[in-house]
Amino acid sequence: MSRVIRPYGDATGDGMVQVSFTLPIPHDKRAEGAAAQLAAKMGIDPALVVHAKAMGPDFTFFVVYGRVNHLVELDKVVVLERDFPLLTPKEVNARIKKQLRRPLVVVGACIGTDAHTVGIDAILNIKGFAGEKGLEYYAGFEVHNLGAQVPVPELVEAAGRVKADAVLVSQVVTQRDAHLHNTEEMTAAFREAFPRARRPLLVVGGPRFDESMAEQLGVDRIFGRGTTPAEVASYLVHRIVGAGSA
Amino acid sequence: MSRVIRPYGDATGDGMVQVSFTLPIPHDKRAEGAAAQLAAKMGIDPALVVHAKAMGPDFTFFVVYGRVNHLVELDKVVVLERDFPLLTPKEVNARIKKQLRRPLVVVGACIGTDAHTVGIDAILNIKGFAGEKGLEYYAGFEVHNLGAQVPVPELVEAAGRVKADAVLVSQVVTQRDAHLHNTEEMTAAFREAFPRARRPLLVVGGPRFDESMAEQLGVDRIFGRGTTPAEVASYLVHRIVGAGSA
Amino acid sequence: MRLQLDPTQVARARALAASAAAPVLTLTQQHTTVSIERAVLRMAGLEGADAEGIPWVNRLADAVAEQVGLQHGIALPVWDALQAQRRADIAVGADPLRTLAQRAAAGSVEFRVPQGRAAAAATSGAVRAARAGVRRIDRQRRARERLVARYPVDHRPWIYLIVATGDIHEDVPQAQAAAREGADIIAVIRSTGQSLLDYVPEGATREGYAGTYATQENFRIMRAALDDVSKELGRYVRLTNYASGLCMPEIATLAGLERLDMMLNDSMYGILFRDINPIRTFTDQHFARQVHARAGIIINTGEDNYLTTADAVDAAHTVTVSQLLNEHFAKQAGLEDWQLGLGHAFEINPDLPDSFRLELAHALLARTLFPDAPLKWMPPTKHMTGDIFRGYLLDAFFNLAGVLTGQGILLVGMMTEAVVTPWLSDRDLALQNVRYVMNAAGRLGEDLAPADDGFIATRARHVLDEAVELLERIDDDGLLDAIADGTFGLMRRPADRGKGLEGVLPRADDYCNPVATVLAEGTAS
Amino acid sequence: MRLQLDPTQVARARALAASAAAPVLTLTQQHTTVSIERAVLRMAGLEGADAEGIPWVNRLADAVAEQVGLQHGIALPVWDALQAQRRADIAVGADPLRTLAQRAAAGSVEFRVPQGRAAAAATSGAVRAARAGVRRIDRQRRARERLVARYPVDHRPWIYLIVATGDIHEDVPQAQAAAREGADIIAVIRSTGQSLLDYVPEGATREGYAGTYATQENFRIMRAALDDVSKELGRYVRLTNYASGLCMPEIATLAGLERLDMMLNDSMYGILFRDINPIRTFTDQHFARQVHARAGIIINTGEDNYLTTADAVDAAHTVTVSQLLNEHFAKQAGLEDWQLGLGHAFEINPDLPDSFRLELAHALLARTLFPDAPLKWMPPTKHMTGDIFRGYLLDAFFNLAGVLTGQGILLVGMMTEAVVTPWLSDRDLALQNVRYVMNAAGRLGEDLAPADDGFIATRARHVLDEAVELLERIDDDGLLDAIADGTFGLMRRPADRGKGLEGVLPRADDYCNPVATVLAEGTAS
Ligand code: B12
Ligand code: B12
Ligand SMILES: Cc1ncc(COP(=O)(O)O)c(C=O)c1O
Ligand SMILES: Cc1ncc(COP(=O)(O)O)c(C=O)c1O
Repeated sequence: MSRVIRPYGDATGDGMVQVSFTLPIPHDKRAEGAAAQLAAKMGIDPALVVHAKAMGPDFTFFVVYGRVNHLVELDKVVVLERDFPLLTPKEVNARIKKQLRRPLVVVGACIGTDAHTVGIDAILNIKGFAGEKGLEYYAGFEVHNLGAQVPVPELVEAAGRVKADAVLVSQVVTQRDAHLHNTEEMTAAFREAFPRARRPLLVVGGPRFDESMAEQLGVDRIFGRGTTPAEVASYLVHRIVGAGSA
Repeated sequence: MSRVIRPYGDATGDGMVQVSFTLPIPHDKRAEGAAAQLAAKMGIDPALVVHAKAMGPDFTFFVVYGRVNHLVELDKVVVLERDFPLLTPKEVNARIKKQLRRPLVVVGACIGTDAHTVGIDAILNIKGFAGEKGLEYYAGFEVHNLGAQVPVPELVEAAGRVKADAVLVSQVVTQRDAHLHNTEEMTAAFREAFPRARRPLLVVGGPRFDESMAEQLGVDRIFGRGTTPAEVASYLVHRIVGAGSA
Repeated sequence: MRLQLDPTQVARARALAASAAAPVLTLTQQHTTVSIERAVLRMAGLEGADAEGIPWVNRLADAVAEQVGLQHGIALPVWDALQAQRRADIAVGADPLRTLAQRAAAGSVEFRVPQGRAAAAATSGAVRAARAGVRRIDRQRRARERLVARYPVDHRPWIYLIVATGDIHEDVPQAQAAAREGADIIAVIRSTGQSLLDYVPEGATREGYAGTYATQENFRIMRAALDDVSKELGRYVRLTNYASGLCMPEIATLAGLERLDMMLNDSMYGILFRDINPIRTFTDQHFARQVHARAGIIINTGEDNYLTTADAVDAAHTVTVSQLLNEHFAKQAGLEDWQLGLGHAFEINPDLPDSFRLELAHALLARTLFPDAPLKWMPPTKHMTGDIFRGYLLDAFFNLAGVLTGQGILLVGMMTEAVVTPWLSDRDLALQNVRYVMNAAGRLGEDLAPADDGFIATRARHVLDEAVELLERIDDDGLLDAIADGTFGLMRRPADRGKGLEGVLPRADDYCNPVATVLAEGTAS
Repeated sequence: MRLQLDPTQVARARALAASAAAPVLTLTQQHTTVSIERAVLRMAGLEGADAEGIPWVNRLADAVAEQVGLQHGIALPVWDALQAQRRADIAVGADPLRTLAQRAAAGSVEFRVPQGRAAAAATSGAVRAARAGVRRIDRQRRARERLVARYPVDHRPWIYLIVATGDIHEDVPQAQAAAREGADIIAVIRSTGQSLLDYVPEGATREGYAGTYATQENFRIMRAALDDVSKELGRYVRLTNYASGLCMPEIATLAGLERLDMMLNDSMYGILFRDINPIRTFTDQHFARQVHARAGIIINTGEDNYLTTADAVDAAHTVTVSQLLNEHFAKQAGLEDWQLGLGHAFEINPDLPDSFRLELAHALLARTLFPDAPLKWMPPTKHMTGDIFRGYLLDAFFNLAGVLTGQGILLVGMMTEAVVTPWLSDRDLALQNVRYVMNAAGRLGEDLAPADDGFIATRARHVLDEAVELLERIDDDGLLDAIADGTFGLMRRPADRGKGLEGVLPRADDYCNPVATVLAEGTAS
């Protein structure tokens, strides 16, 4: 496969994309010109402004089609590939039993004002996700799911109390970058409360995270959209129990 | 109003846009990274790849949302504003009668292999468009509508025969830039067949033309999506009959 | 479209709901809460906050609670202290109650629970103050009635749109734009944290997350903006906000005072989805609904939420049970049928065969069970994805189900449901979707006649039967235990836990609530 | 869903269509065309083109026409000349017919119209050659029947998708991708210019505009690619192309030889939308349909096109009239009901109140009038705009109308209809739309029962009445005059004008068409 590709509309290399946006100006010819200008700045040339609709007196909505002149360089794509083996529940339990010789303690929560527990529950609850059972189902894990809207100090306290090996935090609301702010607040609090060596592994997840931002946010790992419990379990074993075979 | 604006998703200045495209690679994490890379090249940062779907083994479709960091500079928007007065049919007829003192002769056609006559008919036929009557309805115009798929030599011949003041050409099919190629072929033929002074006014129209490309294509004027007969009539009077009041 | 239900089964369902609710209603009569007591102060006109943004009602209630407790009702100690303040000739300006709150916050008021004549005097002062507040609510109700008569909305369903920028000054133009595009109802979603705040923030706010704070000033600003646009459009545009949460009674009071038209108010949402203590929620809810009843406000219940955590087919009957409970609680608080925006939702997995017919069955069951209630029909959310095209499609079928089954309030779905809080353009596109469906197929219901033994009718009857079974079980075990067991939305919420429990107080024998007294005197309608 | 129509009115409509068609059918028996004659050569196996790309069939037909004319049929002079060529011991390789064409193009063949025994000999040679071609078509038909039995398609409607890159080698992967996503039928749209070419291009082509040239080789390539994917999917994927145009008889022949499964073939489309001479079109169409009948090919008619130029409500009855005419012409050419993919479309202005119910009325009328025909249901095109979201919505309601009224062939609408020829992702999204509608609401038709005197039934009956009135007028004035007057699609097409007129010839008394002879011997089915 070629290392350099372009978007595909109807033929190889045609570079075609679709874009929509609103500009805060009334709908007239100038607005359409403004839309074309924006499309050009995005690298679309030629840009077809195929739809323009006034939304009240102050806004116009646009749909633009056109050929984008950027190349996608596959060699330069940054991907966080899974860098740990995917284990079955049996293997996970065996590894914990054999190598850790005590249950692996996990604390989970939605922090800040976020009350979307379905995601973290999908990872932790027995019911699980996409046909896979959650971590509570595993003999090797001791799971403390604190639920929704947990203040960070409470989370830190709970993690200390139960001697958590890992803290799993979910963030679903992203408006005004709430998820990023909350995550930063959380990692700062853990850094403050725990000496580096005894700090639990910090894992965040949620559908709108960029998985490559872990370092930037000060967490050990980020899990995005569609994560399954087995991935999380395998990662925890990999990081906490360490390498080795069941 | 500010001279510099940004797209508006949910708040002034948030710069939010939506993009969709297909990449010719199988769906996996790398593909999502490739989509994010393309979005970044389009100036979207942060880019959220909110949807990725395999379309067979070789293609993946993406929907991306994010903040585009370009500014729209309204001062630099190039708009082809109407640079002639919009006249009523009465005024058009009066101006032609008084100043030209003969009917203004118009030849219309869809050229090349294009058979989409609805657009040119909307401008020329009595029935018209959007409640406005077409040029045939005006006493001042003598209209020869040659219909669909007219070869360029036939058009040139007809224009010469009826002593056309203006030639109106419609192009709707744009795949592989058919409309541009056909227009260029047409203008070349007219340049060849007529001395500059006696060359009829060349006007093209169609929903996917960029109205600012007239010079490039060698035509006198381009009319896009949603053109009305009165606009065309007024333009013809302005250019052929000249300035002056009825 | 119509559906035949066995009237005895329907009657049985209602009777079971009433008997399941009865013990809980008794509990609500035996308790008060900090928010109910603060609502009494708000009704009496106490506004504003201290320099740290803590409302005076909280300051005053905290002071009273600390000194004498709130189990007698806040009215007795406060109006007693007001009389003392008057007697002491303290300079009070225009607002003796606020002066009292300021002094109390400074620690310079000593409260007592008045007895005998003092108690009678405090009570009558409090009742007078409460009556002034209730009169203001009555005036707002009449103002609404006048405006509705002048700018009538003569179609159903009403189109309900959400605004959620977090900034009231962005919300206003967006709400007006939405109204111009056809919204009949604007809901200003609240900031994520607010429902767990044990106070109502003050003033115009610009700093919410995924929603804008519900404050009295924001209510005013938005109602005024919508009054302007109602006039412009010749169509009264209703305003909605959220009562549920720790401050339900207060927000309900503010809504009445500022002429909000509808309020999200569910008897169990706070318990299930905010982990608020059950007794607190039921008690607050009853008071809040009494205020809504007086204010002519339509409530919206939250059964739709269950289907975001539980499966929409498996748990369909829990929606029905909850609707019956919400109906009974509402009636007991004085609400009338036209005020019952009972919730349900289009949340069946779209990959399920016949999913649309199942949706029709459920929607029709609700429509048939509550023929006079303006049912609130909620769009798909759980099965929405980042595929905005598919989202737009699902929303179209949601709209179709809504118009075919005659839902009263159509909460407009957004193609970006799984991505962002709605953008301006999302709303515009969503309304276009609604308009097309209503215009093109709005009367298609006339052509629909599901056979009595067909798929749709059979499914609807089956859900009703399951609902009756569940109600029987609840009736046996008690509603609080059912909630503790995860019956609704799969959430387990024991009655002795949850947030705000410390703000629940058993009423003392001399408990006095002047607002309740005034409301009991008779309604304005 | 069902509709009651007055059977006498239905019978009257059919009788009127038959009598309106009769004079035109007579004309088709009195004429031949250059393309019919070239089709005879193609049936006899003449393939290939000269260095300039002019097919040998054209070269040979031109030479014959120039020397002796084609009014006797091409068979007589050509098979006579073949015999002469054999007698002259000219080296012919494997293909005497191609050698003859090459020599004729070089000007070295002298043609005559054989008489008497020579004529009989030429005729029998020609019939033998034609029979070989027809046998090949028969084998393809049996091959199809075997494949359909092995890879059955057991649902209706069949999902019909367009591929139109202009490049057969891009078309193949796109078609296979579409099949994998659920397409039952792939149509390869033709390049814009092709229908006015008076020859069929040769070979694999990569240079079409908004479509790919229909060539024998392209047919083969695509059919082979779809055979592969049929096997992979265990579902026979049908292939469609376009017969209409100046080369209708030839393309129909190639379609039979290469096992295409459906062909666009309308009795009037070429006249109305390509300005092809009416006599040419009717004559070509009759021959082409005889070939389709034998090949077991389903035809698709083009009534949907009328609604792109005329209004879908005002002109609804012209669709019905055209369907009745197409049906009659088809039956006269030997096609059976299951081969009649009569066209109609969802093209009512979506802003019209009750537009969806009107669509249902029209669709149901066609369904009821032609109960055994696999109606071809075309998506919205005229009222599609650059608003792709609205487009996706309209397509959803188109899909819904299609499944509710039991259409046989669902041509999948694209959200980018007003923008570009379909992209890969457009097709994928469009199929997702179809799948959702079929799965979620496919059986909703069971719940629909439009009242006999209701909106839908009344509208359907009204359209039928208008159709009968129009047929009466056509019957009085003559079909050719009606076409000249702009009755269909508002296009005025007089019988003595239009493209390809010079290729229409009155048959001589000794006219001989060996293909017609073989086809008349009896069918393979
Ligand atoms: C269900 C739901 C609710 C339910 C929540 C019930 C509950 N107990 O969780 C209710 C109805 C209560 C609700 C309320 C609100 N919601 Co809500 N809700 C949703 C909805 C429909 C689905 C979310 C969901 O359950 N997804 C399914 C789970 C399984 O997916 P997931 O969360 O992505 O989790 C997966 C991965 O991300 C990952 N993962 C997630 N967390 C973690 C953590 C770890 C450690 C790991 C390893 C992995 C991991 O693994 C999971 C499995 O693969 C979405 C819209 C949508 N369709 O996405 C809106 C949505 C999330 N809600 C939204 C909003 C704004 C709200 C409200 C704030 C609205 C309001 N103002 O009233 C309220 C308040 C909530 C609050 N305070 O947080 C917005 C968020 C917008 C944004 N991007 O900022 C959304 C996107 C809707 C919208 N477009 O407006 N909501
Ligand atoms: C109607 C229609 C047809 C009809 C045409 C009937 C006829 N007699 O015109 C029929 C069914 C025959 C047809 C056939 C085909 N069509 Co067609 N058709 C359309 C359709 C649905 C509407 C076009 C239309 O009538 N618009 C209404 C008129 C009023 O708008 P307009 O053309 O933009 O004209 C306005 C302005 O642009 C301007 N204007 C236009 N011309 C001129 C000229 C002058 C001088 C001036 C001043 C102004 C002016 O003024 C007009 C009034 O405002 C479009 C899809 C769509 N919704 O747009 C596809 C579309 C144009 N067709 C398309 C195609 C590919 C075809 C075919 C080639 C498909 C095939 N391979 O079989 C065939 C062959 C046609 C051919 N040889 O050209 C494509 C073109 C794709 C592209 N961008 O290249 C489209 C976009 C559909 C699609 N997405 O695939 N089509
Ligand atoms: C009945 C009810 N109340 C309140 C809310 C919102 O509550 P919060 O502000 O706690 O998110 C909802 C959510 O949609 C609801 O359905
Ligand atoms: C019956 C019929 N034939 C042919 C065509 C296409 O013809 P052309 O290749 O001339 O565009 C159509 C167009 O959709 C059609 O409906």
